Amino acid sequence: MLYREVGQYKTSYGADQALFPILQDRIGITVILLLAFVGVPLTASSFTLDSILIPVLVLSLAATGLNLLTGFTGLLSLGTGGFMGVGAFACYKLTTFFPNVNIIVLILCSGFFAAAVGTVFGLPSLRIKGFYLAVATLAAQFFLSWCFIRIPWLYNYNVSASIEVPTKTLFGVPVTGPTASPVTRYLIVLSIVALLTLVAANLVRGRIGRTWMAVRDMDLAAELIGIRLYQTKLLAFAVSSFYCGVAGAMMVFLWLGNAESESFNINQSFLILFMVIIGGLGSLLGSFLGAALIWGLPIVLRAAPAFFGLSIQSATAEQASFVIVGALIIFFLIVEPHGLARLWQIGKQKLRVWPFPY
Amino acid sequence: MQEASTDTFPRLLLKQAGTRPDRPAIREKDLGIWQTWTWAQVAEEVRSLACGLAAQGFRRGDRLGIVGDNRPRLYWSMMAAQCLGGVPVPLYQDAVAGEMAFVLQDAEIEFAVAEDQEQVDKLLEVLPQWPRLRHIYFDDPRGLRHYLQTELMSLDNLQAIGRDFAGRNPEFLPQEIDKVQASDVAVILYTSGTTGHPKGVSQTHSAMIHTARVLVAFDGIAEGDDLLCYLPMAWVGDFLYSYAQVHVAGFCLNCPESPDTVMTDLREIGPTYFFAPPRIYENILTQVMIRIEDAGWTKRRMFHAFMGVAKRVGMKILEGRRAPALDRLLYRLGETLVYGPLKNVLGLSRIRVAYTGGEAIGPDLFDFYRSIGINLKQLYGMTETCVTVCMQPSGDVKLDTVGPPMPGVEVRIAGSGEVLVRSPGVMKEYYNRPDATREAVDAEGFFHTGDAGYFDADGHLKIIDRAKDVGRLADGTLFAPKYLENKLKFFPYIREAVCFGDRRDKVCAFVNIDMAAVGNWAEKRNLPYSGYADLAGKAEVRELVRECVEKVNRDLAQDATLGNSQIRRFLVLHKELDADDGELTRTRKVRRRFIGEKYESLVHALYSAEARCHVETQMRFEDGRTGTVSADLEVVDAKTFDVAAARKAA
Amino acid sequence: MGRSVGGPILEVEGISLSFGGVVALQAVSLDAREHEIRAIIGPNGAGKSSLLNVINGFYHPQKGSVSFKGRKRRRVDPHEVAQQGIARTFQNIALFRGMTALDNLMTGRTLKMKSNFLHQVVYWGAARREELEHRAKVEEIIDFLEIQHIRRTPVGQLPYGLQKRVELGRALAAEPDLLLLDEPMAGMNIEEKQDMCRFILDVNDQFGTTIVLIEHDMSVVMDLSDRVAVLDYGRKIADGTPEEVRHHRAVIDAYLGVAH
Amino acid sequence: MTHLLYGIFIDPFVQMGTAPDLLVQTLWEGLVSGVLYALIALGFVLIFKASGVFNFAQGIMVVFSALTLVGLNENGMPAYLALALTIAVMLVLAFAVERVILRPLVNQPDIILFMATFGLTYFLIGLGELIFGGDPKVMISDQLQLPSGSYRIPIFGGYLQMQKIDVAAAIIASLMVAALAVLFNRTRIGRALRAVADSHKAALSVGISLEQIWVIVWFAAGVVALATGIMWGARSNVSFALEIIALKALPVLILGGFTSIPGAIIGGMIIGVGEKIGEFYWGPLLGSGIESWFAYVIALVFLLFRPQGLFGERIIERL
Repeated sequence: MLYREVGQYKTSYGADQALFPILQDRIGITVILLLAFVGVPLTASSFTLDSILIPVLVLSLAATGLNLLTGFTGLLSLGTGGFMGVGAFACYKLTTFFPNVNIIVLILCSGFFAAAVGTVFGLPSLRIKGFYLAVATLAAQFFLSWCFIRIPWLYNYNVSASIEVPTKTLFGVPVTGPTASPVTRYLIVLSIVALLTLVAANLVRGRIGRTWMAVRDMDLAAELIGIRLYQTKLLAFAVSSFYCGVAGAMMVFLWLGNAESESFNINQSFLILFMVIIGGLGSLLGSFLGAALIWGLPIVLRAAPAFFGLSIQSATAEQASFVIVGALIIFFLIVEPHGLARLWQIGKQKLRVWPFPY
Repeated sequence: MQEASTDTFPRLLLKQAGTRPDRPAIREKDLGIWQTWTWAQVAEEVRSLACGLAAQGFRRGDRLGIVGDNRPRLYWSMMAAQCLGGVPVPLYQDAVAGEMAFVLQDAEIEFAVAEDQEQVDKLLEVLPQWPRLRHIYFDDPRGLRHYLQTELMSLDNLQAIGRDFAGRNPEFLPQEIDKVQASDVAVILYTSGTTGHPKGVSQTHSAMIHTARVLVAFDGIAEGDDLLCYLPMAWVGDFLYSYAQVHVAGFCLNCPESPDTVMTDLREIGPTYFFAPPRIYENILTQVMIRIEDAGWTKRRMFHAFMGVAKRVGMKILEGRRAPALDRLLYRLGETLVYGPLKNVLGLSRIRVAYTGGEAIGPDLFDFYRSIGINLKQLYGMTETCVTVCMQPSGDVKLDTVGPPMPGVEVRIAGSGEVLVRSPGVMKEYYNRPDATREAVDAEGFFHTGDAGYFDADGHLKIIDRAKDVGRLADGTLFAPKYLENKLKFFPYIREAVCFGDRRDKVCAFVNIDMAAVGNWAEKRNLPYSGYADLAGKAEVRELVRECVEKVNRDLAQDATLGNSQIRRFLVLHKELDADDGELTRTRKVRRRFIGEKYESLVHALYSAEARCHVETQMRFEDGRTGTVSADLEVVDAKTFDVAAARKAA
Repeated sequence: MGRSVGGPILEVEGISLSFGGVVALQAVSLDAREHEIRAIIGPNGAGKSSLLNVINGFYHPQKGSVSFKGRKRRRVDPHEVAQQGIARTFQNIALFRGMTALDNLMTGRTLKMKSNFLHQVVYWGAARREELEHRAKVEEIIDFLEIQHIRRTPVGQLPYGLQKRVELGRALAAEPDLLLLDEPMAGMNIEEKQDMCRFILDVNDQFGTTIVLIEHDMSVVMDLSDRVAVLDYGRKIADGTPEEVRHHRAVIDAYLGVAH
Repeated sequence: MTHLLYGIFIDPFVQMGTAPDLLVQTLWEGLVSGVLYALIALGFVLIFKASGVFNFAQGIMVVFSALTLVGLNENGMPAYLALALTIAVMLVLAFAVERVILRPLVNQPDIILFMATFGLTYFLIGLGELIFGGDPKVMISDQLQLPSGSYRIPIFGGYLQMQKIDVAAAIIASLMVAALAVLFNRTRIGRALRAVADSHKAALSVGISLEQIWVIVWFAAGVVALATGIMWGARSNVSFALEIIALKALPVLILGGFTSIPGAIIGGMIIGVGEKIGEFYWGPLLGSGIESWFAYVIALVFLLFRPQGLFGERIIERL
C-alpha cells in the first residue's frame, strides 16, 4: 500500500544491486536514522537510554556477529559470551597500556583480539559439524570465563576481580566512566553499531557473504565449486568474533561501566543466541528485532504488574517472567520459526501487492 | 505547415539526435535491466545499419521486410531503410509461413530483417516460392550458428560492414537522407482484410508525420513521456505511436523483455501514454476481479466499498465536474487505500492519456478505468487514414461516441450512412492495387471507411456498424443491428443477440443468455434449473432479459437517429448459438441471415401476434453426435420509450 | 555439428576405489576429448557417480590416476580441481537452497572474483566493479538458460525441472573447460528433457565445453553423445560410439537387457 | 620454565606412584561423578536417538524432578507417594512437551527444536521456583531409605573412602542402563525406537505412531532425570546450580556420540575420571577450578581425532 514502485525501473546493475533498491525503503531508512541520531538524543530520558536503547544496540551488534556465524554460515556457536568477554578485557588492558589513545580506536581494536581468539576456537569447525561444533564452542565459553576469573592480570588485579572503567574523553567530552552522559555514550554506540552494520550488509551481499551462505546451504557443493571451506569458516568465525568483541567492549565501557566475568558467562551466550533465532537466522534486521524483543520483554513484564496496579514481590515477578519468556520463545518458534525478520518480510510483501493478496 | 528540415523520418531522427543527444530514445529490458540508448547512440546504430544495407545493395525504393517482436534493432532497421529512400514493410510476427509468403511476394521484398531463429525458419520456408528474397538479417543469433544458407547474415555483421562502409565514404548517408522526399512512401502496412487477401497500404512520410504532430499537440505529448511498445509492429497503431510520435516528440520508447513479461515490464516502466484494444483492458479487469476475490474479507469489503465511491464520483472528479465534498473526501481516501495501490500494481499509475479503439468498449469496462482516475479515451480510425479520424478530447468523453473529427480531418456521412474521410493522413495508395485504390478513395479524395455512423447533437461521431450491414426500417429509420446487439451484449447476462428489422416495420431480437452469469444469478435466488434450455425457459430469466432490453430501449430513445429502432419484441433462445451449428463464424460473429433462415418459424412468431411458438432444431453435441432439441418459447414484448419525451427529459 | 573434436583433455587411468571393503570402481580407465560429449551409462550402483566424484577430487582412489589438460594428479582437493576448470551438477540437486537463483549463479563465479576483504567491506571500487562485471556475465547465462523470470526466487521454492536448470547455470557460471553432468535429466518430463538436451548441445557448441554426462535415458544418451562408456559393477565393460555400444554383446546383457 | 614442564610431565606421575591410595580414591570419585554424568547424558541420548531433538532441558528436568519430589514431601506427602507422584508429573511433562513443542515443530530444522528446549528450560526454572521457591533443598535420602555413611577399605597402606550413597548410585545407574537396554533390544517399543532413529517411516511401519514414541522417550528421559536428581541431591543438595553441572553431560555426549547408550556410559566414566585426575594432579598448577572446562578440552581433543564419537558409526559423505 505504501509502496508505489511503478516507474522505479533499473537501467544499471549498480542500481539493481543497491542496498535498498526500492525508493520507499530508502526513505524509510533515512527517517529511522534521522530519528535515531537527532530525535532520540533530544527527547529520550536517561533511563530510556541507559536501560533500553544502549543495551539493545549493544546486544544487536553481538547478535549481528553471531548471526553472521550461525545464520549466514550455519555454524552454531555457544561461545558468544566468551568472545564478548575477550573484547571487553582486551579493551580494558589496552586502555591501561595506551592511556592516551582514543577510546573508540581501542574499542574497535579490541575486536581484533576477539577475532583472533574466535579463529582459534573455530579451528575444530572443519572436522566437526552441528551440535558437536556447538559443544566445542561451549568449551571456548567455559575456558574463557574460567580465564576471566583465574587470570587476575586481565582485570589488573582489582580486589573486586572486576573491570572498573576509567573516564576517557573525546574532544574534551567524557565518553566513558561515571561522568559520561548517557546521550554521548548513546551516540557513540549508535555510530559504531550503524557503521558495523553497514559493513556487515556489504559483506553478506558480496562474494564473501555468498561463500558463507553456500557453505551453510550445501558445503560439499560449495567445495566442488572451488570454495575453500576452511578459510571460509574461519573467516566467518573471525568476523563474527570481531563483532562480538566490539559489542563486549562497548557493553563494559559505554553501557555497564564495570563488569566481572559473570557478564560473559554461558547465559549471555544463550541470550544472544535467542535474539538471533527469534529475530531471524540469516537476517541482519532480525538481529536488531530479536535483541529488542528479548531485551524488551522482561522490562515490559517487570513494568506490567505495577501498570495494572498489582503488587507482587520482585522475586515472584522475576520467576513469572522466566515462565512467560520461556513460553513466549516456544510460542514464537511455533508461529514463525524463521523469526521476526520473516514476519516483517511477509508484511512488506503484502504492502507491495496491496490490495491484492499476492 | 511542416518545417522542411523535419518533414521526413530520417531528418526527424537527425534533429532529435542534435537537439537532445543524451536523452533516452529507447529502452529494452534485456539481461535483467533496462538497457538504454540515447538519441545520439540511436543515430549511430541507424547509420551503421543503413550503410550496411547500402553496401549489401539495398537501393532507393526497395522494400525491407521486418518481422519479429518489438525490438530496438527492428525499429532502427525501419529507419535505416527510410534513410536510403527505401520502404520498411513490417509483417505480423505470429503469421505462418504461408501468410508471409503472400506479403513477401505482394510487396516484392528482397531484403528482410528477422528477430530470431523462429522467424528466420519461416522466411527460409518461403524461399522456394519466393527466391527473390536475397538477404535475411537476424537480430538474435541464438541457435542460428549452423545455418549455412548464403542469404543469412547477423545484424551485427551487417552493422560491422556498415561501419566500415561509412568509414570509407562518410558523405554517402547524409546525401541519401537529403534525397528522401516528404512525399515518398514511408511504410507499407498490410491490413488484415476481412475479405480476400490483405492489401498493402502505402503511407507517405508527410502523412504519418503530419498525423503524429496532430496527436502530439492534441494530448501535449512531450520528451518526458514514456511509452511501452507491445503491440505488433505490423499494426498501424504501433507505427504511429511507437515510431512516428516518438520521433516527432522525442520521448522514450520501451521494449518489453518478451511478450509474456509485458505485465511485469508495464509495472516497472509505468508508461505515461498508453494504447490498448478493449480486449486487453478487459483481461486486466478480469485479473483484478479474480485476484481481489482471493483477498481477505476486510480487504474485499474495502475494495468494493471504495469502488462504489469511484463509480459514483470518480468520473465527475476526473472530468473536473462538481461533486459533493464528502464524496470528494471519500474518493481521496479511496485513492490512498485502493485506486492508487491498484493502479500501482497494474503499472498504470503514471498514465496521463490512455486510448482504446478498434471495436466498441463495454460501459462497465470503460467506467471502471475512468472512475479510478485513468484518463481512458476512445479513438476511431484505420490503417488507410493513419488511424486518426476522430478522438475524444480529455474532459469531453462519451461512452458511445468516438469524439469529434481531429483538426484537419474532414468527415462526411454518405447517403448510405457510410463514413467518408478526407485528411492529410489518407493513404497514398494500396500498393500495386490501383483498382482497389480507386474503389476506396473517390475523386474528391474521400476515403470510404465502410463503416456506418452519424454525428450526434454535440458533433461527436457515432460509429454504429459496418455500412453493408446497416439497413432501414419500413419507416426509413436507420437500423444498425450490430449496434443494438453490442448494446445488449454489454449486459453480463446476455451472451449473444440477433436483431431483425431490415425492411420490416419494427425491430425484434433473439437473445442468448450467458450460462455462467445467469446461472450464478439463479443460484443467488435459489432458482432451480436443470440445464441451459430449462434456465433459458424460466419466466424469471425472461423478466431479467426484458429489463436489459428495456434499458437498451431507454437510451436508444435518447438518440434522435436510432430512437425508433427500439426493440419491440424478443425471445430467449433455448440453445446457445454455436459455430459448430454454423450460427456463428469462427470469430464468434453472428451470421444473421443464416440464423434468420434457420429459425424462420421463430422470426415469424416475433413479427406475428403469437405469444409462444414451438421449435425443433438440429444441434451438434460435444461428442459430435447430432440430435434435435425442441422447446416452446415465449415471445416477450418490451416497453419502448417515446423518443421526443425522452429527449425533453434528458 | 560444426564443432571439431580435439585431443584428449581428460584421461582417467586404472582407477580403483573402495569404501571399507565395498568396491565401487575397479581399474576403470576413460578419456574425454576436447569439445566432445562423452556419456557414461550403466545400471544403478555401477559406480558412475563414484567415477565423477573421483574426477573432481571428492573421492580419493586407492589406485590409478586422473590427468586433466595433461597434468597428472593422484590426490587433490575439490577446489583445486575447480580451479583447473572442472564444474559439475549433481544427481540429487545440490543447490544452495536458501539463496536466489541469481546468487547461486554468482556463487558459481567465486573463483573468478579477486577483490580482497577490505574492498568487500566498503563494497566500493574494485569489489563493486567486480560484482557488476560478474553480474553482467551471469545475466548472459540466465538469458541463455531462459530463467529470467525466476532470477530472484529462492531456489528452494522452484520446481524440480527449473532447479536442474539453475544448477546447470551455476556450473556454467564458472566457465569450465570440462563439465560433469550427473543424470541431468533424471525425473524430468518430456518437454523439460528436450529443453535440457537443447541446452547441453548449445553449451557444448557455443562455449566448446567438453561434457561428460551420466544418464539413464538411453535415447537421450544415444543422440546426444559422441562416445559412450558402459560401467557395470565398477568395471568398464564397453566403450565406443553409440552405435558400437548399442550392439555390444556385454552391454546388452548387462544393461539394455535388464534396465527399465 | 623447567619447573612448569616438571610440574606437567613428571611430578603428577611421581605422586601417583608414591601415593597409589590417593590415585585409587580419585579414580573412584571420578567414576562416581562419571556415573551421574552418564545418567544425564543417557537422558540426552534417549531423546536425541528417537526424536532427533538436542534436549537442552535435560539438565533442568533433573533439577525439576528432584525439586518436585522434595517439595511434595515437604508439603507432608509420604516419600514413596511423592516419588510415585513425581513420576506421574514427569509423564505429564512428557505429554505436554509432545503436544506443545514437538508436534507443532515437527520437521523444523534441528536448531529450532534445540531452541524450543531452551524455552522449556526457562519455563521449568520459572515454574519450579514459583511453586517450590528458589532456595536450595535437602534431598529426602533417609525417607527413601537411601544408605548413608561410608565404607572404609584399606589399600596400598592407605584407605579407600566409599560413600554408601555413591555405591547405591552406581548400582542404580547400572540397573537403569540394564533396564533401558532391555527396553531397547527386547521389546516392540524398543524396535520402534530404533527404527525411528533410522527413519520415521520405518517407525510407522512397526505400528507405533511417532507421537507415542516421543512421549515414551521423553517419559523415560524424565525418569532417568528423576533418578539422577535423587542421587545428585543426596550428595550435594537440590538447587538450580545443578543445571550448570548438567552441562557436563555435553562433553560426555561428544565422547560417546549422540546416539549411543553404551557410549554415554563409557563417555561419562572417562570424563568423570579424567576431570577428577586432572583437577587433583594438574589443577594446582593452573590455579584450581579447571574442572569447569577440563572435560570439554578432553572432549575437544578427542573430537579432532574421532568426529563421530566413541561408538558413532563412521559417516561416508555421498553426493
